[in-house]
Formats: sequence, C-alpha cells, structure tokens
Amino acid sequence: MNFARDIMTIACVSTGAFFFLAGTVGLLRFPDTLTRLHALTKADNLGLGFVVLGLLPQAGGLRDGLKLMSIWMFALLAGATVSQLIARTVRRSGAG
Amino acid sequence: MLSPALETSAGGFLLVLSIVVPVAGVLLAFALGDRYVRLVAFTVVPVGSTIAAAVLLVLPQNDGHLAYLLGAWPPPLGVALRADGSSAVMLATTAIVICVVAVFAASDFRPASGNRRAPFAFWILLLAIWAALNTIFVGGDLFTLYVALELLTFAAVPLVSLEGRAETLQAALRYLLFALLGSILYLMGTALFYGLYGTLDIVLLSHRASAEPGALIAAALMTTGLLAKTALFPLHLWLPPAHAGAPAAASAILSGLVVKGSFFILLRLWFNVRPGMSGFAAAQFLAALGAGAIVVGSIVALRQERLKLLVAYSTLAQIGYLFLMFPLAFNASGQLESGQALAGGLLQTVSHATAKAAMFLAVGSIYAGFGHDRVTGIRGAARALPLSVMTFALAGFALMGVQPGGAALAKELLLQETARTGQWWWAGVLQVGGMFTAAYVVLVLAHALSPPDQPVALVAKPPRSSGLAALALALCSLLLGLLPWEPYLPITYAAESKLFGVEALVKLLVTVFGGAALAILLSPWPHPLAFSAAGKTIMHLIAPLRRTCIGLGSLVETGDGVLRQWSTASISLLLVALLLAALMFVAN
Amino acid sequence: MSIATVFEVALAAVVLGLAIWTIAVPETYSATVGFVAYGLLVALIWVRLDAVDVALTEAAIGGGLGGVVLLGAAARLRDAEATAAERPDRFTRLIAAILSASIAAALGLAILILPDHAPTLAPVVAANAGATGMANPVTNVLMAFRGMDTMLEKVVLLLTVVGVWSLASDRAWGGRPGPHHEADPHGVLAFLARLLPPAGIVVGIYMLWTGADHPGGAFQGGAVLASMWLLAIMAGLADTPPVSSRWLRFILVAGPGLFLVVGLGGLCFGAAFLAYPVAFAKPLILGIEVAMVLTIAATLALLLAGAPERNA
Amino acid sequence: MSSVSVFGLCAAAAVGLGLYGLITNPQPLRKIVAFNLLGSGVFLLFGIVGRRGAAAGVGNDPVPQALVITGIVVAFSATALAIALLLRLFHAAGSTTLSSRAPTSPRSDPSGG
Repeated sequence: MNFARDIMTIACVSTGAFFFLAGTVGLLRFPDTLTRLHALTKADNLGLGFVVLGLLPQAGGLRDGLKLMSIWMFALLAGATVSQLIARTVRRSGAG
Repeated sequence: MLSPALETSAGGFLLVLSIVVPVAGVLLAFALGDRYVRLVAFTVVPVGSTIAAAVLLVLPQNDGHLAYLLGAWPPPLGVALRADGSSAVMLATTAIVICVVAVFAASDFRPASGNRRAPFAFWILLLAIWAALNTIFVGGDLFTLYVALELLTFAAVPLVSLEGRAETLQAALRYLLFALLGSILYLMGTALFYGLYGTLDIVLLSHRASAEPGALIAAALMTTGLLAKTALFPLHLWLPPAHAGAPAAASAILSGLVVKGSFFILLRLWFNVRPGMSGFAAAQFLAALGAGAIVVGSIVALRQERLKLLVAYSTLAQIGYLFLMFPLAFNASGQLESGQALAGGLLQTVSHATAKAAMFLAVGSIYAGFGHDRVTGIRGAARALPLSVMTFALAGFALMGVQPGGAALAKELLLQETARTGQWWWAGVLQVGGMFTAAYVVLVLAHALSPPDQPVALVAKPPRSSGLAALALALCSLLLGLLPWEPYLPITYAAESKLFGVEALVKLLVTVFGGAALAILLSPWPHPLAFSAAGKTIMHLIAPLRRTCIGLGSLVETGDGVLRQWSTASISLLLVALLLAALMFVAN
Repeated sequence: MSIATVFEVALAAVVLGLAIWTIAVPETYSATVGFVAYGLLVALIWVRLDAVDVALTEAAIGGGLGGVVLLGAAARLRDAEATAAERPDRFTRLIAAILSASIAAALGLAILILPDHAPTLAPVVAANAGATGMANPVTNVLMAFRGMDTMLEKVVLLLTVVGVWSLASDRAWGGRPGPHHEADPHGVLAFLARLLPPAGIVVGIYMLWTGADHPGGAFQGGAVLASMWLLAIMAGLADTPPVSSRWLRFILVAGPGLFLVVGLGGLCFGAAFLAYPVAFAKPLILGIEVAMVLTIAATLALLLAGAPERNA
Repeated sequence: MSSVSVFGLCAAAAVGLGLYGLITNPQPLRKIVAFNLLGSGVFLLFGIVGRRGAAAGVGNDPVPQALVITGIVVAFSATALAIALLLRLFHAAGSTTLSSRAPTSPRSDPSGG
C-alpha cells in the first residue's frame, strides 16, 4: 500500500516538475509577453496541480490534504488574476 | 564594573521604569494625536528625570550596582538590565539634556494649526531617543542593545529631515544608509558571539569569552559597526550635513546625545565583554583615528562659513577626543581596566554632551535672530543676543578645558594616565586637542564680540526661556568638575585638587593663546583683529605663514571631501574592520 | 554526497546566482525582481535549516512585503535612474571587491571553525515551556523570555511610521497616505479583492492562533492581513485612512500598548516586569498577540502606503 | 560537506555581495536592495548558529530564530523608511543622487523650507 502511494507521488511530482520546466523554458524562449504568460500559467496551473496531487497521498490526514488543495486553489486564483492584469496592460499599451 | 549577580537587586525596578516611562510617552503621544504631543512630552520629562535622579540616589546604597531580570528569567534564557556608575551618570546626563532641549523647543515646536507635522514628529522622536538611550545605558544583553541602537537610529534620522528641504533629506538618507551598514556589522558579531558562547548577556560573555579567532572577528566587526554609528573619523561622512541640517533643538540632541549611544555600547564591548582580548595595538589604532579626527575635524571646522557646520565639525573633533582614553586604560597585565582612564573618557562624554548641546542651542538662537548663521556676518551678536553669545562662550570654555569644567577634570585624569603608562604622545594630542577647541571658540567669539558696521536688525527675537535654558546647560557643563563623582566613577581627589592653582592657569593661558594663533592661521575669513591698526601690522607680518597654513587647511578640507564620498567612506569602513581584526590577531 | 546535500548545494548555488544577478544587473527594476526571487529561495533555506517560523517571516515580510516596497519604489523611480549615475571607477570597484571578499572570507572562516560542541539554549527553552503553556518554542522566546526585545521592536515599527509620516508636506498633514488607486469596479482585480480577503483573513487569524503551538505567530499572520488590506486598497475597494484618524492611531499603538500594560501588571502585582502569572500566561500572551497582529497588519500596510499625500 | 557548512558559506558570500553592492552601486535604491541582501546573509548566520545548536527535539535553537524574526522586522522597517526618504528626496530635488555637494555651501534661502 505504502509502495503504491510512493509510486503515485513520484509519478505525479515528476509530471508536475516537467510542466514547470516546460513553462520556464517557454518563459525564457517565447518571443512576446502574451505567449510567455501562456507558458507561465500553464506551468503554474498544471505543474503545481500535479505536485499537489502527488503530495496528497503523503498528507497526514484530511486537514493537511485540505490545506494542500487550498494552496493550489489560491495559486490558481492569484495566477489567473495577475495574468489577466498583465495581459490587459499589454493590450492597452499596445506592446503585444 | 557590572554586577556579576544574576538576580534582581532592590531598586532594580527603577531601570525598568527608566525605559518604560519614555516608551509609554511615545505610545500616548501617538495615540492622543497632534494637539497633545507637547503636553505628553512635558508630563513625561519630569517623571523621567525623577527616575534618573532616583537611580543616582539608589545606586551607591547598592554597592554601585543595580540589576533587574526581565520577566524574572535569569540570563542566558532571559534578558537582564544592569546599571553601574557609568550607566547612572549617563542616565542623568541624558535627562538633563532632554529637559533643557524640551524647554528650548517648547516655543519652536508648539502645535498650532497649519503646523502640526513638525511638532508631532519632534516630540515623539525626542521621547523615543530618550527611551532608546536609557535602554542602551541599562541593557545587559547585546541583542537588546542592537534593538535599542536601531530605535535610536530610527528616531534620529527623521529629526534630520524635519524641515523637508532637499539637502536635509539627502543628509538623512546618507545617515540612515551608513548607520544601517554599521548596525549590520554589529549584528554579524552578535551572531558569532552567540554561536561561540550560547549567550549574549554581557556578564556571562565576560566569563566565557576568550581570545579565539571567531571572537576576535566578531569583536572587530562589532567595533567597526559602532564606530560607523559614532562617526569616528574617517567614518564621518554622514555627520556634518546631518547635524548641521536639523533644527537647532534636534541638532543639540543628535550631537550631544545620539552619537554617545553607540559610543557607550562600544565601551561595554571593550571594557565589560572582553577586557582582556582587545589588545594594546587595536587600542592605539582607535586612539590614532581619534587623533586624526581632532586634527581634521578642527581644521575643517575653522574653515566653515556656516556656524552650524562649524559646530558639527567640532563634534567630529570632540568624538575623536573620546577615543584617546582607550590605550590609556590598560593595566600592567594587558587588561583594559575600568579605572581612571575610563572615568576620564566618560567625564569627557558627559561634558561634551552638555556643552555641545548648549552650543547648538545657542547657534540656533543666533540663526533665528540673524536669519542666517554665517560666521562673518554675526558681528554685533554679543550686543544683540547677549544670552546666546554668553551661552556659546561658556559652553566653549567648558569644552576647551577651562576650570572647573568637566573637560578640564577629564583632561587632568587622562594626562595622569599618560604619565602612568608612559605614553607621552597622547599627552601631546590631548594638549593640541584643547588648543584646537580653543581655536574655533575664539574665532566665533572674536566675530561675535566685534562691533558691527551698521546696527544689527534682528529678524526674530528668540524667547527668553529658550535662551535661559541653553545658558543653564552651558553653566552645568562648566561646573561639572565640582560635582562629587566618587560614588559613580573612580576619580581620585588628587586630580580635582590640581584643577586650581598657578600651574593650571598657565596651562589654560597656553591653550587659549595657542588656540587664538591657530584661529588666525587657519581660518580663511577676514579676521576681526585685522581692522585695528596693530592688528593690521601683525596680520601683515604673518601673511606668508598664514597663506601656507590656509593652503594646508584647504588641502585637508579637500581630503575630507574625498573621505566623505560614499564609496571612500564605506571602503574605509571595511578597511578599519580588517585592520582591527588583524591587530587583534597579532596581539593574541 | 547524499541526495539531500545535492539539493542543498544546488539551492545555495541558485541563491548565490540570484544574489549576483541582483547586484550586477544594470536595471534597478530587474534587480528588485531578482531580490524578490532571492527572498523566496532564502525562505526555502530556512526550511532546510528547520526554522519554519523564520521561513514564514522571511517569505512574508523579508521577500514578500519588503519586495513589494522595493518594486513600488523602482517603478516610481524609473526616470531617476539616469540622474544618479556616478558609478565609481574601476579601481574603486576593485578595492571594494577585494575588501568585501575579505570580510566574507573572515566570516566564512569564523563559521567553519565554530566549536564542535555548539552551545544552545534549546533545552532550557524546552524545559521552561510549561511557564507559558505554549508549545512553540520560538513564540515562547519572543513573547516571554525575550519579551523586552519584542516590545521595543514594536516601538521601532511605530517610530518608522512616525518617520515616514514626518516626510509629508505640511499641507498634506492629516491626510491619507499613498496615491489614490482607481480601478475598474467590475474588473478582475476588484473581483479578486472581493474573493480573497475573507479567506486571507481566516488564514491570517489561523497563523496567529496556530503560532502558540506550531510555526506561525503575530508577524506572519499580520503580514497576511496587511496584504489583504493592501489588495482591497489597490483594487479601489478601500482607501487608506487619514493619518489623523483616531481609531487608526489607536490600532497602531494597541500591540505595544497592551504589551506594556501587561508588563507593568507583572511589575506591580507579579514577579517582575513582563512576567506572566503561570495560570494566566497563555490567555495573556494570546491577548497581546491579538492586539499585536492588528497593529502589525496596520503598520505594515501603512509603511507600504508611504507618507500622507492627499487631503482626507 | 554538511548543510551547515554549505549554507554557512552561502551566507558569508551573500554578505560579501551585499557589501560590494552597497559600496559600488550608485543609485540609492540599489544600495537599499544590497542592504537587504546583506541583512539576509547575516540572518542566515543566526540560522546556521541555531541549526548547530539543535537539541531537545528542536531542529533549530529557538533563541537565534526569535532574534532573526525581530531582525527581519527591523530590517523591513529600515527599508520602508529609506524608501520613503528616497521618494521624498526625488520629489523635492528631482534626482536621487547621494553625492555631497550641497552641505558645505552657504544656504541661499535662510527661511528654510
């Protein structure tokens, strides 16, 4: 049972790490703000989601699990808002 | 010496009150709002002064020690407050200066409609400085002292920029940044001390500390940080603009008291934490920097056109004077001894605190009266503002070592120590320092006493209460030598008895005439003496010499300008730290 | 080398890389961004050092709010960058580099040669935890054993507010600090500012409450509350209160004030100044912390807002 | 190498970098950033000292931790005050230079500001 949990953790966290890596590469390599933003939010949402998912089996109890989930939710919320704001600024200033 | 006992002594609660009362004043003044700040301050000042007086009274009954364990937790877990004779003396000095400055500032910082910002800030900051200084004087833990030091800085910096002009803002920012650099160095040493000995309590550290490499590095870093905050030459880039830019009452506090806070911690570090490990060479180095401060500070002071800057540079020189006692305090076994040299240094500190505060207040009144403070433009001041000029004169006499001033007694003590330890060269520096002080006092008085070309029209008449308060402070400084110091500082009667007599009078005359000669030779301004016929002849005779001296002076001033650039000053700071560490390593 | 060591070396390397970037990058704005990232990674180092309380504080105040202050200033000072270009010459920089490196080397040496038997107060702190009834040793040190430092540091915060306010022009005195934020009331920021604060306030209070026994406490909770308030201000949903406001002044002194009153209670009726009677230690300390969390939140937010600029 | 040594050297290096930045960066804002870097290095020193003192089931001596928390708050206050001064200076003078020209010249406006 423990073994299965650990396998799931390793798989999910690795997937999450891959998305972070991809997002970071995108952030550094993509040509303009909007596409960079796209790469970044993908990494945040999916990468962090997988990391949290992977950590859930290791959580001590329901409370810790809920805390982990809420961290993801807050990161999603903040990430979505900030990228909205950045995108709007970009569109207004016409820097595209 | 600090009390070795790790328990609360009777009357120890006074130490708590000495901190808590001004802190409560800060909180109350802030909460009650702009209209009541001055009222709160004037309630707190007498209470706080009573506490300082009570400490003075109680201390001798407790063998000269007071201690208080905060929260009843003994160190190293808890924090102790401790007072010895030097703490009591500094507490009292601070209370006196704060009282006088409060009276002086009562009219300048009256909360009135349309002008509430400056009074609000001034009175709260004044009380905060008091709280911070008292904490420094009675704090028994190196980290508590750090917090107090930061409290002091954060209270002092806004005072500099109270008038909001661009140059004072710049001065305040430089002051803040350099002071932060200093406190970070201090904090580094604190971390190392804790890592080595598991405590920051001063008494416990003095038992545990030994001269191992880590402790030496820590001590060098802490010393340097404190030197930066005390503005010892060449780490003085922030002092002249900051002290000259603040309003008069604030300058008096900054120059008289604030720089003494970090100096006092330095004394604690050298004399209480680690009396055996500083090493003679490092002490000589400190005193050498002090000598540099005396020469450079005085020469540049003589070249200032603005009185406030002149007094600020004189502070720089006087800070140097305070450091001359370090090499004199070593006993035969190479330990720093809390003896007569330390007493002399503390007396010097007290004397400078009172005299310099009075001087800044007097200059502030002259500024307010004339609408400017150019040395060359204050002819006739003696008749127009007799009280202020008299204050300046008395404070100046006290500083240059006229009997029975505190500085005179301090100088006598230090001279005895130079004889005892055979370090004649510091005796020379002590004498020259007195002469330089005499020089800028004589210079200002010569201008103020000479008759004006046209009748003086005062811009404003400073209130009489302000003038009297400043005068009282100057008088206080001039009478310090008569006070009974024995219960607090190790001072022998032999020194006091030497204060009066033909020998002392001769010394004084030499100082004054030497000072006058220096003033004529080094001050570039047209000398008042030059307007009489005899004076003209003399000036004509010495013209080539004077030109050389003035050229030399301008060279020193240029050098000072270079040293006061940010990068030069901060490089000097690191250099001082490394040199101190190296000297301490060599000694051990 | 164990995998943990590899991770630690990598973390230290990234932190140092960011530190170098922060110092060396030409644009000030990039430097401040670098510093914020640096602060977050330093918080990770604190976790590795098993100092979670500090990690939270560093992330919330050191890198977080401190970063916000620096970023805000960098944005406002973009035009000023050119005016202050008096870069020291190469020789000066070389000397500065040598001296800084020497100090760093001395410090590194001092750390490496610390005694093998490290002195510690951890057992003493643990042994005396019963006196306060709280299990978080850091909170015990902050609130009980070294309560004086904590109280004085609150006064430092208050003085900073006085200092920042004293920089106002005489005309703006009594007015509201900081610029006025106009935001689209139906925009996404306003949406977030409505959605997040309720949850954020719960988190802040939770951090305060859990600080009694677990990592957390008044500073960390206060920083979260402050950021919630700032979010509402930036979204235009709230405004900074005028500095003459009575209740604002009251909140700003509440924390140190209550600390002082409880301390004096100990002086008059108890064992000593800042000594808590064992029976009431926990409720008293929690009471002080509740007052402190409000004070800290208000202070931090006002320090970010700056000097009074506008009439109320 | 133990984690204490790794992070200890990291802290010392941060101190060195902070000092260098504080000395050589001309803009005051950069000096403030460098000061923060320097401060975090010094705080890490405390953390390392505390980590070495792990005992009694506590992974890091709580006393240095408490000192650091106090220190971080003080450093933040310092940053806030310095930034406020800097912004006001920029507002009043139009530049943020710290070079010392002004103080020694006689004041042209005796009434002050």
